Amino acid sequence: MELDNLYQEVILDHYKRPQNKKLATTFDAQVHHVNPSCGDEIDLNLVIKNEIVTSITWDGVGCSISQASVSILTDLLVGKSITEAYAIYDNFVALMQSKGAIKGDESVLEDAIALAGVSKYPARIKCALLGWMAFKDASVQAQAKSELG
Amino acid sequence: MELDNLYQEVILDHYKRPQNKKLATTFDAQVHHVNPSCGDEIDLNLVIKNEIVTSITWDGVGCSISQASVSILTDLLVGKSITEAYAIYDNFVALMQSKGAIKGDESVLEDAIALAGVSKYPARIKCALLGWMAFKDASVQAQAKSELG
Amino acid sequence: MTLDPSVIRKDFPIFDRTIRDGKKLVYLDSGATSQKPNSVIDAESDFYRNHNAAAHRGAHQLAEEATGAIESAREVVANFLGGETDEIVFTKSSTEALNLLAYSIGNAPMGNLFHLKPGDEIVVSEMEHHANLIPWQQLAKRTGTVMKWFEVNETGRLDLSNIEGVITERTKIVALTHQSNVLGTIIPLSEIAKRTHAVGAIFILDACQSVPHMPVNVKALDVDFLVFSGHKTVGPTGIGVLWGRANLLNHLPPFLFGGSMIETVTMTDATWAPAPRKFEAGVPNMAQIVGLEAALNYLSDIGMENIHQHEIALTKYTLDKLQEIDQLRIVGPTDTNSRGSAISFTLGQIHPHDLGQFLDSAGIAVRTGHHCAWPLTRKMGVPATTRASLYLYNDESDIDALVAATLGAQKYFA
Amino acid sequence: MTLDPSVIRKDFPIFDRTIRDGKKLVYLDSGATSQKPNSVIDAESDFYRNHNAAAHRGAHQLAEEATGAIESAREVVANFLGGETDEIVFTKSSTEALNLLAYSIGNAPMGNLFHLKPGDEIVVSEMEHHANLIPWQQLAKRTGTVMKWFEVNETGRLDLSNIEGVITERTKIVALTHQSNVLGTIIPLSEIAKRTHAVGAIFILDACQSVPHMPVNVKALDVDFLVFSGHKTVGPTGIGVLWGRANLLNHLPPFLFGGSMIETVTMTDATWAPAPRKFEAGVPNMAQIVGLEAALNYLSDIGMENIHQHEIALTKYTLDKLQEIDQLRIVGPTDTNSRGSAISFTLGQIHPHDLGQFLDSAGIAVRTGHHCAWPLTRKMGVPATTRASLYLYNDESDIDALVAATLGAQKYFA
Ligand SMILES: Cc1ncc(COP(=O)(O)O)c(C=O)c1O
Ligand SMILES: Cc1ncc(COP(=O)(O)O)c(C=O)c1O
Repeated sequence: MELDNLYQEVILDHYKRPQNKKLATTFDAQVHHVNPSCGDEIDLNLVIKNEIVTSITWDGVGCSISQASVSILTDLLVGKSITEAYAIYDNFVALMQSKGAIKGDESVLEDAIALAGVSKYPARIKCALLGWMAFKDASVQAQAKSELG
Repeated sequence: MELDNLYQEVILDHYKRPQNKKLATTFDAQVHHVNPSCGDEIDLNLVIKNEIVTSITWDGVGCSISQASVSILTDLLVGKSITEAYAIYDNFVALMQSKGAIKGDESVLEDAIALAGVSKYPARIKCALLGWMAFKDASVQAQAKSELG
Repeated sequence: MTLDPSVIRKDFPIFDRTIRDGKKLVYLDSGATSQKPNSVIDAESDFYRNHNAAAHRGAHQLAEEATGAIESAREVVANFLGGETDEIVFTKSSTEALNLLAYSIGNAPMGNLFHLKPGDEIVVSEMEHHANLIPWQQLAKRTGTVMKWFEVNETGRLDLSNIEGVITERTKIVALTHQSNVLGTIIPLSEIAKRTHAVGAIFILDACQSVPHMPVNVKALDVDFLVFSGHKTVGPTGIGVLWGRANLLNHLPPFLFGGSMIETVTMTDATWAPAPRKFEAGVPNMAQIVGLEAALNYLSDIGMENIHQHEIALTKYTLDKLQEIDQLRIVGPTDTNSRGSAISFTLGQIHPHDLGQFLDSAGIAVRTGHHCAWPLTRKMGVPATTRASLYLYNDESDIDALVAATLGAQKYFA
Repeated sequence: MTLDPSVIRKDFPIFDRTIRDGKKLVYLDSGATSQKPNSVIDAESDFYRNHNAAAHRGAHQLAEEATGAIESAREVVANFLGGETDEIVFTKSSTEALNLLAYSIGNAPMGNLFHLKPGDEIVVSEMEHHANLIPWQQLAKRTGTVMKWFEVNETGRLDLSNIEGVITERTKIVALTHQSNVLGTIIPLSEIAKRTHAVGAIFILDACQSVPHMPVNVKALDVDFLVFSGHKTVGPTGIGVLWGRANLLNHLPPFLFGGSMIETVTMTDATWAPAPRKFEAGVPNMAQIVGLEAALNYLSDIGMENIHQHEIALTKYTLDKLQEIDQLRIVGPTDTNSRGSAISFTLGQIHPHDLGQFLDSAGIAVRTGHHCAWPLTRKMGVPATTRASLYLYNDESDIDALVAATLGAQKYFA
């Protein structure tokens, strides 16, 4: 079934058992993002220590794609340096916007590669990117704060 | 030539030798009307004595149809009772809006019957009506004034 | 007379195509936009091919024909709604028509009957589409007026228990949707219009979801303004209609300024043509106006009452079938009393976006999300819904396909 | 490469019809609206037949296709103008686009870079179309700002002798037509844009009469906003374009409020999506957007520079031939320096309306009147003019017909 390319096992697994879905009470930055076309919402808290992403926690409502995507993101980016995290972010965004033209680099994207099928469903790309946009936004805020501090 | 139905001799005559085209200095009502789609303008002065139209004078710029139509109107309505004038007015407006379906009553409209061809040219109907609308407006004002006076 | 969707579908060329590798198109998204019959598509093309010129702006034959075409369309629209020809204003959409009203009212100077002053009140409801909510919010902010609204109860009906507290002597405008695009609810219009006029306020009806689906007569409804969109009425995109009572249109200041809406113009000032012209600045959306005429003629030939009866029967069938599905909750009235054919629902824990995607893979087009009525979805206690919305070309086989695929989705996402 | 109008005319089905009992159509009214090639008509029809659904509002395949169609059109428009995709806003017309700017600027609160305060100045010219004049008059009235303008001299050129007195430190907006729809004059844009930016004001270009006729690149022109209409650009009716610099669009408040332009909505407030979405409320005029894409592709295939050269040559031919006619006065520049193909004239005492009617009886479509630029006709000392306006499908035989019929009219009305 064509649809199985979109809804890979990994995605449904993360959807049913989301990772880090409980907002930590301490954080360097906290953001709230919405997908205005469908109403999906996400809160995301981020901690960056010595240029390393040490914690990403979140809460939200949304479809399997948006929920799985942020869950996968937390698994993938925690422990990475901010530079590494941005490289992965760029890689993921490029994959989403590829209209299926590129396959994505599994060595970089790991589980997030399962979202490759989304790129063929233009209306769902925003779902997959919701958590990633929130992370990017939070990281910029956290870094701005650390520069001030 | 089809166009000759529109530009009857009578019309071109009135256009070249317009009647009563010189604003009288005394009047019961004075109006200014414009045709916003082409910029034609007319000033019209009216005198009504004992329910009789005793003077219609005018000035203005416009196409042959609008100029001839008001010139014909002045010839036709001066000397008529206001009731007769309104009957002629109604007759003329109906002819203009007939899309060529009615011929018009020459015994009522006299020279104004020459404008019958205009009704087949929708964009010109407003030209033919410009002076008539001005007359109607002025007569209403003049009567209102005489009721007050 | 009953209506045969399988015959009607032959008029709509889109049903000749297939979806997702060969599946039959089951189009249940007419609440968002309707499909177009050949007669509408051909009317637009024919205008371009044979009569295209700037209406109201030339003495040549093509310009005469173009003018005649849009003015005859105005008559058809007027007859369709039971209004007068000069009461019909063409806009690009309902959204523009509602914004026209809000901006024009906002432009009314002191002394004009539409003038708003701080403390005046504008009444809407919790079931408004954003297009009939945000323009009023913004007008309220600009003028210092107060927004009030009717609440929606858990069965999806307007709560009129406090109607006298909502519509008061301070109310100047009541702007309501005739039929909710989410719940399908048809509002008790006459009661509200009566109260509105009793306090001397103006009643504006968002008829986007009613004009396409049932007979609507502006005189019988006793409203002051009404808007609807061509594209939801088997008509072209890019065309909407504002109807208003002649005497109100006369007093209402214009909205868009430009060519063809003026009487005189100098470098510093301008005066306006009479309505409807004063509201139609610029070269009109002529081909779309002509297409709308064809659309309304198409619907009239079938008969709005026939369409309405067909939709009631099919809505009943849909509500019954859907409610047999485990964990499916209808969001909105579950019977067909004062109810149209927009049917929203949730399905257990399955997110509407996922359900919609699954249905799509089966060739079924529905809409998911907040349907541009976000405060309403929030009020109904759901983040989003799946909406099936019906029209004259739908039949029971479409609903059977919807039900089967919905059951399939339950298995898939279990 | 030169362009062959007789070949081009084959793409435009309207030239298959005749006028006033069998006469060949000589269409010299493209300044009012252009004719449409088959590829544009077919693109609109094809959208309705095969891809129609509400763009940006559904996860189903048709909605995806509709979204893809209008977003690819946005790219085509951006490339055509040399702008960025997100800088393209679709409107229904230039008139709407200019009103959008005037209302959005009027909506700017204190602190916003577009905010106007009493005493600020808005600059236009005496050769503006009503669509680029009245919206600013009205904005000035609402905000207490002052209208100033460049005058037009007797040769039909903008008088820039006092440019520093017209555009001053108080100037916030300069809104000018690129090419006069009456005189054909092309304005000395770079000099005015430079002065505008030197005083920190915003430059708005009404490109209705330039974008259809010559290469226009927003970066090279150094303007801040630009508008044009689809229907004058061999495109459909009901579609216009606003281009704006990305950073300016970001700061500009929205105009029409409703669906698809929001970020979040509550009963009393709302926040906005990023540009261009925040300026596109409601279901878009999708078929018209797709038709515009086809129109720009059609023009690009022929080449805007080729079209421009063709028009310059034909304008020169027309000016020369017309000036041979006794008592004929060209109202506007009489050479082709900085001049487009709109050619207005008067003919002795013959009223333009009568001349136009005579030309029509010979199958020739021109426009007569004040051409929605009434202050300009007044300034030029004429009550009205006759205007022939040329495009890519016109050739010398059209001009010969115009000249012959004009001479005929002189006899007829002698
Ligand atoms: C210079 C100019 N500006 C603005 C407009 C208005 O364009 P539209 O009527 O397409 O909105 C026109 C054409 O009518 C024009 O020629
Ligand atoms: C109830 C209601 N009001 C207003 C609108 C706005 O209509 P449009 O998008 O055609 O302007 C819609 C549809 O989107 C609607 O369903």
